[in-house]
Amino acid sequence: MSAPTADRAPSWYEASARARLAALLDRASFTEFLGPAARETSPHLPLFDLPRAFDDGIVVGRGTLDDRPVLAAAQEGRFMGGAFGEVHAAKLTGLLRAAAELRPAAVLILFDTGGVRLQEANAGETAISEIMRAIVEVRRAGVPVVGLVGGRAGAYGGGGLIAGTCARLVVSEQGRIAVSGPEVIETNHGVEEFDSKDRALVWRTMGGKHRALTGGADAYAADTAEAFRAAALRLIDRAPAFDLETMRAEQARLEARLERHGTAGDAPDIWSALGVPESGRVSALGDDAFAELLASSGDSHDAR
Amino acid sequence: MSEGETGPEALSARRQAGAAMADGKIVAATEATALLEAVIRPGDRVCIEGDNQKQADCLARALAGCDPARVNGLHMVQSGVVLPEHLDIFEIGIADRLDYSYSGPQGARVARMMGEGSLTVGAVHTYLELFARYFVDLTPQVALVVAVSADRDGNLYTGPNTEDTPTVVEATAFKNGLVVAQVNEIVEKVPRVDIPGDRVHFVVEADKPFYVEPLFTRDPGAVTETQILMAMMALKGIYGEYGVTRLNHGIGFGTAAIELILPTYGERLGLKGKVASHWALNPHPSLIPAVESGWVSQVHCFGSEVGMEAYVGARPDIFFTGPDGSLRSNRAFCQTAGLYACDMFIGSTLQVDLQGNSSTVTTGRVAGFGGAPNMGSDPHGRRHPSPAWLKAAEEASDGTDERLMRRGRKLVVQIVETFAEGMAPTFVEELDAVRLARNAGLDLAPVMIYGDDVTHILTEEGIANLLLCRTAQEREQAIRGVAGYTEIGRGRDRAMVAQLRERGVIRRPEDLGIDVLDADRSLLAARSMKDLVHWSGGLYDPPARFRNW
Amino acid sequence: MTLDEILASLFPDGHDVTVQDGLIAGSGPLAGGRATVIGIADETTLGVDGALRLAGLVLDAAARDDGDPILVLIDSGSQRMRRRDELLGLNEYLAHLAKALFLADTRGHPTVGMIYGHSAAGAFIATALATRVLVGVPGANPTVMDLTSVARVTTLPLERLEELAKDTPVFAPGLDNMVAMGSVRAVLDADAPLAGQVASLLDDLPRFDDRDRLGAERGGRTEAARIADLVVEAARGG
Amino acid sequence: MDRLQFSHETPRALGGGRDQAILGVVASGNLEVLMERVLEPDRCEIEITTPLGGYDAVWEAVIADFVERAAPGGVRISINDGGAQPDTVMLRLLQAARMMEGQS
Repeated sequence: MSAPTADRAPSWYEASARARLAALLDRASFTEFLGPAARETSPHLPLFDLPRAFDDGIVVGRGTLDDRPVLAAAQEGRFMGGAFGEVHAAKLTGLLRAAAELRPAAVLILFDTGGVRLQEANAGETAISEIMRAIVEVRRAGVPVVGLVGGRAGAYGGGGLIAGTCARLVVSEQGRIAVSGPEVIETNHGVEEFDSKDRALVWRTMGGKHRALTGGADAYAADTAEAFRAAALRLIDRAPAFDLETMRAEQARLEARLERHGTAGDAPDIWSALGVPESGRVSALGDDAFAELLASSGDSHDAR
Repeated sequence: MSEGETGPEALSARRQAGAAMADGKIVAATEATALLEAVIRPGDRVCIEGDNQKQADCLARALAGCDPARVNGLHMVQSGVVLPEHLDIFEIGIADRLDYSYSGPQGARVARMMGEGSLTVGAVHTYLELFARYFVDLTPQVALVVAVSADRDGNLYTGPNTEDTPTVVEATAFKNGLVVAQVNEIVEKVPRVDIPGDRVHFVVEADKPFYVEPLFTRDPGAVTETQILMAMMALKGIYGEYGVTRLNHGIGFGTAAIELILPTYGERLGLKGKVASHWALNPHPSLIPAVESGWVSQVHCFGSEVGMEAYVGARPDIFFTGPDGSLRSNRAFCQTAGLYACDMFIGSTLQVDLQGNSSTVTTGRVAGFGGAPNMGSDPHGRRHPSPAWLKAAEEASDGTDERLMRRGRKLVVQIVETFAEGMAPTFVEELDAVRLARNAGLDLAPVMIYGDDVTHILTEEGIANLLLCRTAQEREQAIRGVAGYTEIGRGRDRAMVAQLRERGVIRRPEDLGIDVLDADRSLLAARSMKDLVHWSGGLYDPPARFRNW
Repeated sequence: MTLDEILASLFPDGHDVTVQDGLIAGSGPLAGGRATVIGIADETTLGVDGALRLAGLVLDAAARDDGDPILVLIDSGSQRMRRRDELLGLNEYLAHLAKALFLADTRGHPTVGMIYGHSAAGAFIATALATRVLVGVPGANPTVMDLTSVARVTTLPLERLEELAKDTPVFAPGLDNMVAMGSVRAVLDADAPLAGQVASLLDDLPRFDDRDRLGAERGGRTEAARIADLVVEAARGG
Repeated sequence: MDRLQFSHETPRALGGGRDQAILGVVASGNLEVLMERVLEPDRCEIEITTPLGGYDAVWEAVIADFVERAAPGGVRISINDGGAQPDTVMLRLLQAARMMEGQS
């Protein structure tokens, strides 16, 4: 194990939405659309006596990645858990509709969300569907949509479904992708079903390493903007088309997963079945060691 | 109390009564309540082991299960009131009097029960003070202690969490008292004898391993920029200024931030080897980067910390370890070390008044103090000099005294943010503790650290050096001058505060050459729990609730 | 309306639609072709197994060149909130089902959703909301979040939320509110034959996703379309 | 939600070349600060939305100290507060001012 040093690159997990975009894209290349000065805030939060954010928790705009034009969106997981409210979601929908028309080299979605904002639940839920449909349209136009998951809030609820609609996904160890949150499962089916306070359990069930190993994500990145950038660059040229062939392959991929792992009790059982040696140690592996492991094992994930 | 209950005959009567439940010394967990009903007599003084860390939880449950018709009127003497059972026994009528030291999680219930009269508290002590009374006027007739394992002769292995056990057993067993130990397992041969078997009369094999609270684990991910700023001020304005090598830290995020910037900011200040090398401290995970960067020479511990076992075992050059390879902690010795051998205590509190008195007791919550009042006091029995100790005294002197007759001063630093969560001001006109004492008719307000022991108050606004204050008025304005935007702070005499600042009594970040905007999380040698694991070479194994991997 | 009543009204000449483990599957003659029918009955929750089975049926239909429509009938719970489903990657399974429906639609198989009972959360997004046009049957009660749960999470008193719910379609449960959002295009007439009503829907399909526009017109979701347009405009400029 | 407004005269304009800066996030114990260079160079206006009522005097004192320290002339400052403590407010204001003073 390499000795840690005191001076390291900033953490993706800790960074703000704006800081992530600034570090991910080419230096000073980002231009925000409908920025904070436009003050397009949620009209609904005041009904609940909740404070608003000038950008409603999402930053959208254009920039370049290795000199290629991209459209990008970043959610701010610390504001209302990065949840999809009406304005927040519409900014992403608009960005995607623009992408279908303008055909940039890629669309990058920097997830950091607990799902639908429940104070605006009907608008948020409908918008999840609008976003998913818009992603499909972008992909049909031949533009890869790449999701990056490594924020505090992960990609939960509708965010998990949107992630599953992207052509490619990058995830870090800290990143979580799921539909139902640990607390929700525990509330509905008891602590025996899922102990939400057992964070090791949370991460091995929903976390980045598990998703990367089982094909729920296509690339694994260390917790830095540099690593996410490198992974995004690798993936945008290898995004699958959105067509019958891809969808049939995904059907086969997901069927195989159910068949192979449908009775697994816990993540390490699945990892063992995937040929991971010492699966009990996966959680403890450093980023480099895990990337090596991933290169030699793990499930196929081409079709999505 | 009759003499008979404290004499040797009483002990043999208790042992005989308990023998029916035992196979030799060994008692099954299912028989624990029956055992306690047999050996404990009404009115006994009983010590149940448990502090802010490990708990004799199986025996606590067994005691709470006793029939109050048989076991009643107990006087409980114990370090910590932590488990619900510790208070249940007062509600059921098994016990009626309590002398203790710490009650973190049960603080609110203690306050309520005191108010209702269902609980009579003798006093809230510091740990060392309570231990002392075990040997003078609060000697237990029965002690219920906890260890990792025992052999059939009753030899106990306490593992890294030795903590209070030797003290409690010493006070009980050598004064005709009966000692019952709960252990996780009975073994052929214990890895290390922490308590000799002839001091242990019964051993209960617990139904599950005893509980230990990871009280000293602070997630670096939750350290704020304000805490980092305060840590920078502490290092530059106090550690460096006085050359503090021997010290104790409290458990708050403020001191965790200091530990985490030693290898970064401390290094930059050139303080490595000059400060913070010898510690009376639990094995804080947040100290790992400093240990690994060569800052720390040695650490003696009150107790252990969950998940630190393998790491501590791998660093016998730093920590006190036994031949079995695990930590040997001892609360009484470490408290003594903190009192007499340390030049500085730095820790947090909930309220500070205009004289600098502090307390963690707030309305509706009697938390107790643990070791802080002992750590945070100037020991008049100290006789050995050190540069930091002498410099502090020199600052406090007006220069007219005889230098060779000058007693040194321990540095006692309160590191507090001016507002706590929910905008509760830290600085107040009157401590809630005083109000509580008045309302409850107590003889003494539960003050954690008295103002005359405090040498520095450090907030995000600056450092108030109380050693340099010459009058009560200066002292009050020095405190107001770092009290930020609290009412106390806004009530400052601006002119006088400016004067104090000129004299260096108050020092702002800029006076110390610290740019507020440099207080950044990138200064933390570890920013996450995972970073700490990396620093430890994979040896630190944090509890599940602190993980995000 | 019950599922049987709906099927009878949709396919007066008969059908082969069955329900197994809460999943609806089959087909029936509709608008001159043969509609594929999938769906969820009896407020069943949707987990990995169900989502994959339904997606398989949709992809089979999508592969054909007949241009026949796909009907999605929904009376579901939410997504299945179980450890096993999340371990296996429920988000991928639900997204896969939604994508299958989108794909079928782009391949000339118009997708029509019909909510006739309950639905919520991930199950709703993966099925009914993933159709080209979604309609409701009177009595349907989609619930994104029930008010008790909202009260628990927001710590606002239930009475206050019930009061708010009366004129705040953006969060309150119920079919009318989803109509106001634009996500449910219309509520069908339970007394008229459904076959004809669905046939006219198929004759007049929206050509793009206009749900935000409908929401604005209906006053239930006033911001979404405007904001999306502003972003598109900004992206075009410069 | 409480809304507070303050207006200050400043001896000079805030330096630097940026027209706008946004910093911080609306979260528990935190806040976001938006600065826009849109006013006369000797004016500074501040608008605050906060969920915690009853701290007007604290806000007034913090803002006055900040204006004295940074002389943010020409800048309109808008704050969405998530219940931040005064030191955090001051820190964000100083950080935002430093951002404005940077290159455009």
